[in-house]
Amino acid sequence: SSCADHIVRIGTINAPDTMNPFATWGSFWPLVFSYDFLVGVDTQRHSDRKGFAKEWSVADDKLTWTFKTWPGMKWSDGQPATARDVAFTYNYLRGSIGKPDELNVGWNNTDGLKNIEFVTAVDNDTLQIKTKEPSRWPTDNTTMIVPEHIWKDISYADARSTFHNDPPIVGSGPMIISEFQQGQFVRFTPNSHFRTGQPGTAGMILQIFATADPIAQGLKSGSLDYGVSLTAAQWADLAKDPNILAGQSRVEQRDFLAFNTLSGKGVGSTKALQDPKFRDAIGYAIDQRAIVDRAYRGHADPGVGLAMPAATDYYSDLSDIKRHFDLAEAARRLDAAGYRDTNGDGVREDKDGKNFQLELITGTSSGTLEIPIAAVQLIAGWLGQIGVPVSVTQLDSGALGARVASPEKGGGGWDLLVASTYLSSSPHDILITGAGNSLGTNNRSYWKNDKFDELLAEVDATVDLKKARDLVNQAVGLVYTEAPYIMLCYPFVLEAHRKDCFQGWGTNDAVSQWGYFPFDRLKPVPAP
Amino acid sequence: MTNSSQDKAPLLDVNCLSVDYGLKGVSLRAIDRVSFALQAGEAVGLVGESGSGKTTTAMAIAGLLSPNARVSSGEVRYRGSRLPIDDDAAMRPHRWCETSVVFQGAMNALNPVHRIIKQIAEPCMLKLGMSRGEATARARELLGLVGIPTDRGSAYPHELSGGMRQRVMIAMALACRPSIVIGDEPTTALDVITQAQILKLLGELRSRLSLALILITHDLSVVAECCDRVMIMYAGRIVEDGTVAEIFAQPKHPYTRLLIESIPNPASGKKMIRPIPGDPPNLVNRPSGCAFHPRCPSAMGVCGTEVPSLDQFGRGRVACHLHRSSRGDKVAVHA
Amino acid sequence: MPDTADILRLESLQVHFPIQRGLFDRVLGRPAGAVRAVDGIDLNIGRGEIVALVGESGSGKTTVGRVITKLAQPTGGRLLFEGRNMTAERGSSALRPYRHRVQMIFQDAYQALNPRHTVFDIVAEPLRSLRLVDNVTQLAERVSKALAAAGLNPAGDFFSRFPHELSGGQRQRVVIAGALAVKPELIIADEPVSMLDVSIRAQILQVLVDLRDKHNMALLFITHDLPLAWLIADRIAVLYLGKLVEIGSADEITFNPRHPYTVALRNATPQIGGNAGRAVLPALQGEVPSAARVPKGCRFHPRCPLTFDRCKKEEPPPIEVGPQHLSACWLAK
Amino acid sequence: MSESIVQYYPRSRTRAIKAFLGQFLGHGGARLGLLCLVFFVAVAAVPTFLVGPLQTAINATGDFLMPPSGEHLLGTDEVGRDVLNLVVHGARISLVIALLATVISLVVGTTIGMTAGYYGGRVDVWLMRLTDFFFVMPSFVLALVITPVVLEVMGRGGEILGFRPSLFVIIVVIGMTSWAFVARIVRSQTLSLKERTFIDRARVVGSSNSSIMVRHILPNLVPQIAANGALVVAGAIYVETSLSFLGLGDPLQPSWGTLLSLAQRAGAASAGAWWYLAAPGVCVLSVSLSFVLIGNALDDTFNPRRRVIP
Amino acid sequence: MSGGGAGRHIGRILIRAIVTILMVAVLNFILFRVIPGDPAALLLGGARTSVTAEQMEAQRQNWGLDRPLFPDQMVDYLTATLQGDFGYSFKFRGRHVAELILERLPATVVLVGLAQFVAILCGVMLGLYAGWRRGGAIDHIVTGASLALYSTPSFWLGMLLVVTFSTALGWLPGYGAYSPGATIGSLDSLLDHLRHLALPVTAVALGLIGQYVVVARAAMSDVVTEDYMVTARAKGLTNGQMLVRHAFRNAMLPVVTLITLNLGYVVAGAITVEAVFAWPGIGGLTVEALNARDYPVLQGIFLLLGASIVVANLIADLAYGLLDPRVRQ
Ligand SMILES: Nc1ncnc2c1ncn2[C@@H]1O[C@H](COP(=O)(O)OP(=O)(O)OP(=O)(O)O)[C@@H](O)[C@H]1O
Ligand SMILES: Nc1ncnc2c1ncn2[C@@H]1O[C@H](COP(=O)(O)OP(=O)(O)OP(=O)(O)O)[C@@H](O)[C@H]1O
Ligand SMILES: [Mg+2]
Ligand SMILES: [Mg+2]
Repeated sequence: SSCADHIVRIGTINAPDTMNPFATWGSFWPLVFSYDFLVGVDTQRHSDRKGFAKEWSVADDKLTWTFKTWPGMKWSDGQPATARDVAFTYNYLRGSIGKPDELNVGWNNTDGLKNIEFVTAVDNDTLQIKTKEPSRWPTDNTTMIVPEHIWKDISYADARSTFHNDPPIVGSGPMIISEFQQGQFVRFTPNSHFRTGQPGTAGMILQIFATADPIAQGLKSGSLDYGVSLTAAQWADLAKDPNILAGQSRVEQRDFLAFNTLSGKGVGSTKALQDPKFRDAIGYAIDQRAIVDRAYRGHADPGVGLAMPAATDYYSDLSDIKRHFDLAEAARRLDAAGYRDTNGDGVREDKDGKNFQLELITGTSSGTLEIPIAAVQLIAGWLGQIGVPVSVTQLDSGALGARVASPEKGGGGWDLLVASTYLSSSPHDILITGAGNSLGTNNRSYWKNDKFDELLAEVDATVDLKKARDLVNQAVGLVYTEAPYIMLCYPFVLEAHRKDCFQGWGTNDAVSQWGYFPFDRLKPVPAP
Repeated sequence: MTNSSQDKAPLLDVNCLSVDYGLKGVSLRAIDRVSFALQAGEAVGLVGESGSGKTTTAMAIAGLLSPNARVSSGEVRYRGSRLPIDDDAAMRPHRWCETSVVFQGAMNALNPVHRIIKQIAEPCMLKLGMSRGEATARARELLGLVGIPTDRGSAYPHELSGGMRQRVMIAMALACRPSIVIGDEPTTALDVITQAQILKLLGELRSRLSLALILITHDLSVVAECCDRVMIMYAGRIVEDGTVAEIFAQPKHPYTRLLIESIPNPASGKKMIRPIPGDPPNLVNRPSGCAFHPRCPSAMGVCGTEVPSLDQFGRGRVACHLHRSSRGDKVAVHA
Repeated sequence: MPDTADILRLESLQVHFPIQRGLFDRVLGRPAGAVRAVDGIDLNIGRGEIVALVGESGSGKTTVGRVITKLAQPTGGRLLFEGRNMTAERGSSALRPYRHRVQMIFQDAYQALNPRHTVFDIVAEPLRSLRLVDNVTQLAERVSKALAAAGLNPAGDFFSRFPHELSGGQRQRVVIAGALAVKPELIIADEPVSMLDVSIRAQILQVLVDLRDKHNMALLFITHDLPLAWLIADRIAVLYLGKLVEIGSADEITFNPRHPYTVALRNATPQIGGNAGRAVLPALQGEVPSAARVPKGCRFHPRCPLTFDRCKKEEPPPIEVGPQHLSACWLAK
Repeated sequence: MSESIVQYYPRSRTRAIKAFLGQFLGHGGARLGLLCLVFFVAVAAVPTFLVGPLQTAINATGDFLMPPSGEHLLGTDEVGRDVLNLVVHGARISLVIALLATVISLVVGTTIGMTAGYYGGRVDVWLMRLTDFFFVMPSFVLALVITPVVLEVMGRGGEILGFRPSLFVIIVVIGMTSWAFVARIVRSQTLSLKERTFIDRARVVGSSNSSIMVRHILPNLVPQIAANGALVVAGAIYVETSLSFLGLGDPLQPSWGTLLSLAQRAGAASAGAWWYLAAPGVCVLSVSLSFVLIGNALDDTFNPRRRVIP
Repeated sequence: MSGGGAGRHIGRILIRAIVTILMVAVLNFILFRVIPGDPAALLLGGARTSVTAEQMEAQRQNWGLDRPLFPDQMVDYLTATLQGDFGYSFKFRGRHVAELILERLPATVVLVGLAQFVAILCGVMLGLYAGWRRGGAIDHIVTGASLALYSTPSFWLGMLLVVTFSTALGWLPGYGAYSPGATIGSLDSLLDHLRHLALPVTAVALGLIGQYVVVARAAMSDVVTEDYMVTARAKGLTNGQMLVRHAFRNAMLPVVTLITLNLGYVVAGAITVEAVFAWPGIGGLTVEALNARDYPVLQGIFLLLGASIVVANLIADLAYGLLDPRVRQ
């Protein structure tokens, strides 16, 4: 067991597909244990966490960034890890822009690199990035820095598909992927060249499961040390175990209800979905508090705007324009907007005189943290009560993906969507959910608003935090009033770890969802 | 006690045997107080229409009654000692060594997945304790006896024609040198020529091995070929019993007479169709009195009320009120 | 013979069933074989005549009957009905007029009745499918007439019975009634009594003879029982391995058989009155050869007690040996 | 005369049916199965009367995942809904799915099997290859692939017979993927029936192919179809449950299968909420078992070889 | 019987098998082409990225998706399949389908194979005995229990097993094939593997036992009514001799067919049971591939299923021919 061999055992339900970060979105865990970001999210949030860069600064022109990497840092194979590797990684991506094999299919992708003037390594320890427009991208991006000596000969075509990056891989993180059994487990060995010294544990196993049951089970029986993506029921059960510490933390996930705002073009069932007044009225029929309490058993923050509480810099409770739950109000607003029940059958008609019958689609596994079906039941219930009947179709993720694709790609045949996004807390990622150039991808409601797109462009070009916060606030407010989305909640990650074999888990917000912390600093509990 | 004119002790003595079949509450009397004796080496035909109880009689003698059958009266004695016909385990040593049976549908009566030689040899090994080699040799010999080339021994039943299968059955029945062979309609499914061959074979074997043969059939002319004595059954009872010559020359029971008349006989030269009127009796609800009286052309008043007993008449026996008056030496049948 | 014009004529009728060849046979180029079930038969049946077709099992009797009733397609020869060539007629509607006039009584009465139909349905089926009646009253009338004609009285008692509620003889009579209902001019009776108890046989035969007498119906009576054929038929045709070996009047065939096979058949029949005249020839040996491997020359020669050289090489043609008495044996003359 | 026909029919049919029922009901398994089935059908008929309206997250009456108690006889689920309420309401959907799917599969299977068997030759060869394919593909796996596709292609909401159309998709898919078994049995039965003399007789008396199939062959297939139909029902329940279990059910109209899948998703197994797993599972088991028992009894009743000869 | 008879029998069976596999392949092809969704888009990572039209087109050409479905793509697919090339996975970028499947196959084969073994051993014996003693107390118990097992969804049984033996009692591991981090190959890991096998094997086997009992019992109770059993009784054989020498082999005929047919499903596995026990087998792969619309992998799995079941059918037919001389003709 773990106490004997000092190997940390982790359970997860996300199955990695390939160890190549340029080819996949799906392998964040385990790759994140082996590769560093230049700066990334965690580093900016926690002073004790660092990435590839030791320190950084931005010049007064707000365009030129200088990063200092750790002196004497080495890759896991003993080769020096320098600023040149960072420059290589970014330029490798940049070089693919516009090519047929542009590297835009994986975690490491070309997003945001168009705005880069250059990336150069001034010397082994110094990196300079210059952007065309001011942008926080250089610190916010989460590109995994890969060693030049491994990747320099990989063609773009291979990098985006067939290059497996077979273990043992060469990385700079604390734990190096040494074995990958697809669908079963990933084995890690400690990186003896890790910049703060070899981790105190003897390695890690990432055990892959299809559901959270085995994880909860494993935690209880002691065959796992850490587990995440637990259900509320399991969490409550585990919390009672004296050997286990169950915790929850805010993450960037947003669970939302989206309206198909392209419905006028013949893809949704009614034009009413296009009408902000209709959507606004629906907003009054959704009780976020109840959703959090009943469907999430309290393990979430109630939904408000696009910005999630985890994005502490940008979150706002929008108290000035916030809708409150009131079915009567919703009904009144629907009446006022012209969606009445004229024939008295208890179902409202749209402006074409057709009875409402909205189709709500949702996934069976919707994102990292599953959306409980109870949330959908609640929504369908409330809408039904105000005379807008809803039928629910639950789709597997493949089918869901095809259905919510942009209409050009054959998607769009739905009215309401309950789904979630999990992007970073950068202003760009917060707002991309409403971006006119992301229809069918990040923008699930197909909503397009020129004012919003302008604001987004401006945020992208803003480095100053306060100004950015202002712009984000405006944009979030705009989305809130236009209501292409109704935010349901921001669910917490439910996690638990055993206390008996390892120490150093930290306290609140124990396990990072954005990096390898605290797995770099765990130590075996000394034998009594 | 029935006594044939011979004074030898009979090989088999069936005494007042009745068998009932239990059928969901109702009980059906399939044979009713059947009594007869069989001498060693004698060939007896058991004739009667379908359902008259021929098979039941035979199975009772062989101790092979089906589980829902019950022997409600009478006994069967073999060489003077009582046979435990309703005790399956106790009957086992008797079976095949003393009494063997040739069943009608040889296709179904042979195990489809074993070679015929093995099936013939099986009782030799199990009952006579022969070694495999001895048993196989014996089986070869038996195949030769019934006129099947010994090299066909490795054939499976389905590879043989109906006649050959029937011969295999006969060979099998002879395996343990029994003293009684019961042929339950061994030729009914066969065409005339094959039928003739089988009957001839049975007749030959009987005289060569001095077997007692009980031949069951519903066709009187079959019996005429190869039996010494005939018993006619009707509705579970023996209605007439006599030598072949006597019965054909002078049938006493009206049923026997009608049966003989219904056989087309070119030798007689007269093209006459003589049906037996009416339908076969219903055994659950059997007619009162003589079971044949509703169909009998010479039925009298007494026939509908009184069951005629099977009495000695001349050299044979008959159960008919017509022959009651003229009978001279009546011997009680019932115990 | 009653009528001069024949109602049915078979001219060198032939039915060969192909033997299925397997993959390996085909790969190895083995020739396709055939079961020569019927191998060239000439036979005519006059109006109101009863012809018996006699032969042992597998000789092709049923196949002949099936060809006449259009259940099997001949591979050669012709089938003429009142001089009209019916060989190629097919399809249930095209055959309807023919079906109206030719009917069949099947060998196994247990099998020939659908266990889920009532007697009424069974007898009414031909009337309905041949569209011979206009309304229910007419239908019921004809059904009860047919049942009565087949000796099932009172007909109404049987209407709603299922086959399993009938005795074997009654079942066979229902089959007959079904055939009679359409008032056919020719009936093929395929071993109509061989499955029946002796005591019921005669009843059925009586019904058949009565039909001929009353309605001048022709009958092809298929059996393997020579005395039975003698009893009922005007003429007897003896079939061996798909070929007619002897044909003649019932008395001729029975009392003056000229083909060794016919003699063997007669000998094989158990007889009550002793075995007069049975010792003429020794009994047959061996089994019927398979119709897939018909012997060369006279097809009976491997089993024939009188066989000589010629028999092995040449197949004897039918030779006239008496008035209307043909025998296909080199020794017949 | 025609009156007498009319008179005779019912008497004799009734007699036949009575005899059949007598024998069938003499079977202990059949009685148990029927009883159980009647119980579930009754429950499915009036669920609201028995346990009130279907509970959803909105009108849930209990706390989260409470073990059985006086108030909630079968405990509650992870949203606080009464499991008894869910199970009772699930009965109707589960039964409807099972029965309709079975009807579809019986109709398709019988048609294809009978056509193949009756016409033989090329028709037979191709139909049987098709059947082989569906036979070879585990129907559950096929349904697994087809269901999401059809659900995706399928249009909007609305109701058919009070059920969501997506439910019917599942029904059709289950039906269409489970007929091969029936087709095989029907074909082999047809092949032997075809050789029966009464079919020849029907031809000789001038019946057409279609009328022979409908009037002669089909009625004789009924026992086989009925006996095996029961197995198909059990199979359909199983497939539906498995599909739901893998998340392809309809979460708003919980069938027993969907309930099991919800239980699994909520982590009932690892949280020790046995009641949440046991209740729908026992229902699935009981209904399947009663159909299997009935099928078994039908088989015994119809199979003449196992019948005591009267 | 002649060699030609047996040859014809085998030949017919072989042709059937080949035709069926071909049909599986063709229907496979059609099935996965009519499914909505552009494979090119899937190849490019689904709806998650913004891909240009040119990239899409290039991708199509690259994978030959721009050519007509019929006959070009179909012929390509069939020829590739016949050459044993099942293509590359969409989801597991660039990995050979065959490789993926082979990786998962052992786990499933071990699980279902072991379960089959146990089930055959217990189920057939119990079933034959129940049929032999039809109507007796043991028959009633065995039949009742096996009908119940037969109607129990095996995954549900699995869940109950987990709740009981893993969650509540903690005796056996409820999930996975090995403890996390086990080094495969050592004796310890073998024991560990066996402990992990216990519950899933039980779940699969219990369902199968029901099936075997039902079939074996029916077969045996048919056999005991056969005429040749009367013959055997008439021969004076003891009950034991009748059972062993006459009833057993005849009763095994349908059972052997079922066994061989079920062996085909060793590969198909028990998708739902695998899901319950997080078993890393073909079942899990199927579900993953389905969620990711990984058509090449699904096609591969289907073909494997089809082929294995066809092969099992083939063996069943041949075995039947060996056991039952009547079929050889
Ligand atoms: N196992 C049984 N259970 C119930 N009734 C039976 C059983 N066997 C025979 N019978 C009935 O007993 C009666 C006599 O049957 P048995 O078989 O002895 O007649 P049979 O003369 O041999 O007739 P067949 O010529 O048809 O063989 C018949 O009415 C039959 O239905
Ligand atoms: N459909 C068929 N396919 C192949 N061979 C057939 C077919 N029908 C009959 N035969 C063969 O043709 C020969 C003649 O058969 P047929 O049934 O006509 O004989 P039969 O004289 O009526 O015999 P039985 O007295 O047994 O009824 C037999 O060898 C039989 O096996
Ligand atoms: Mg009998
Ligand atoms: Mg015939």
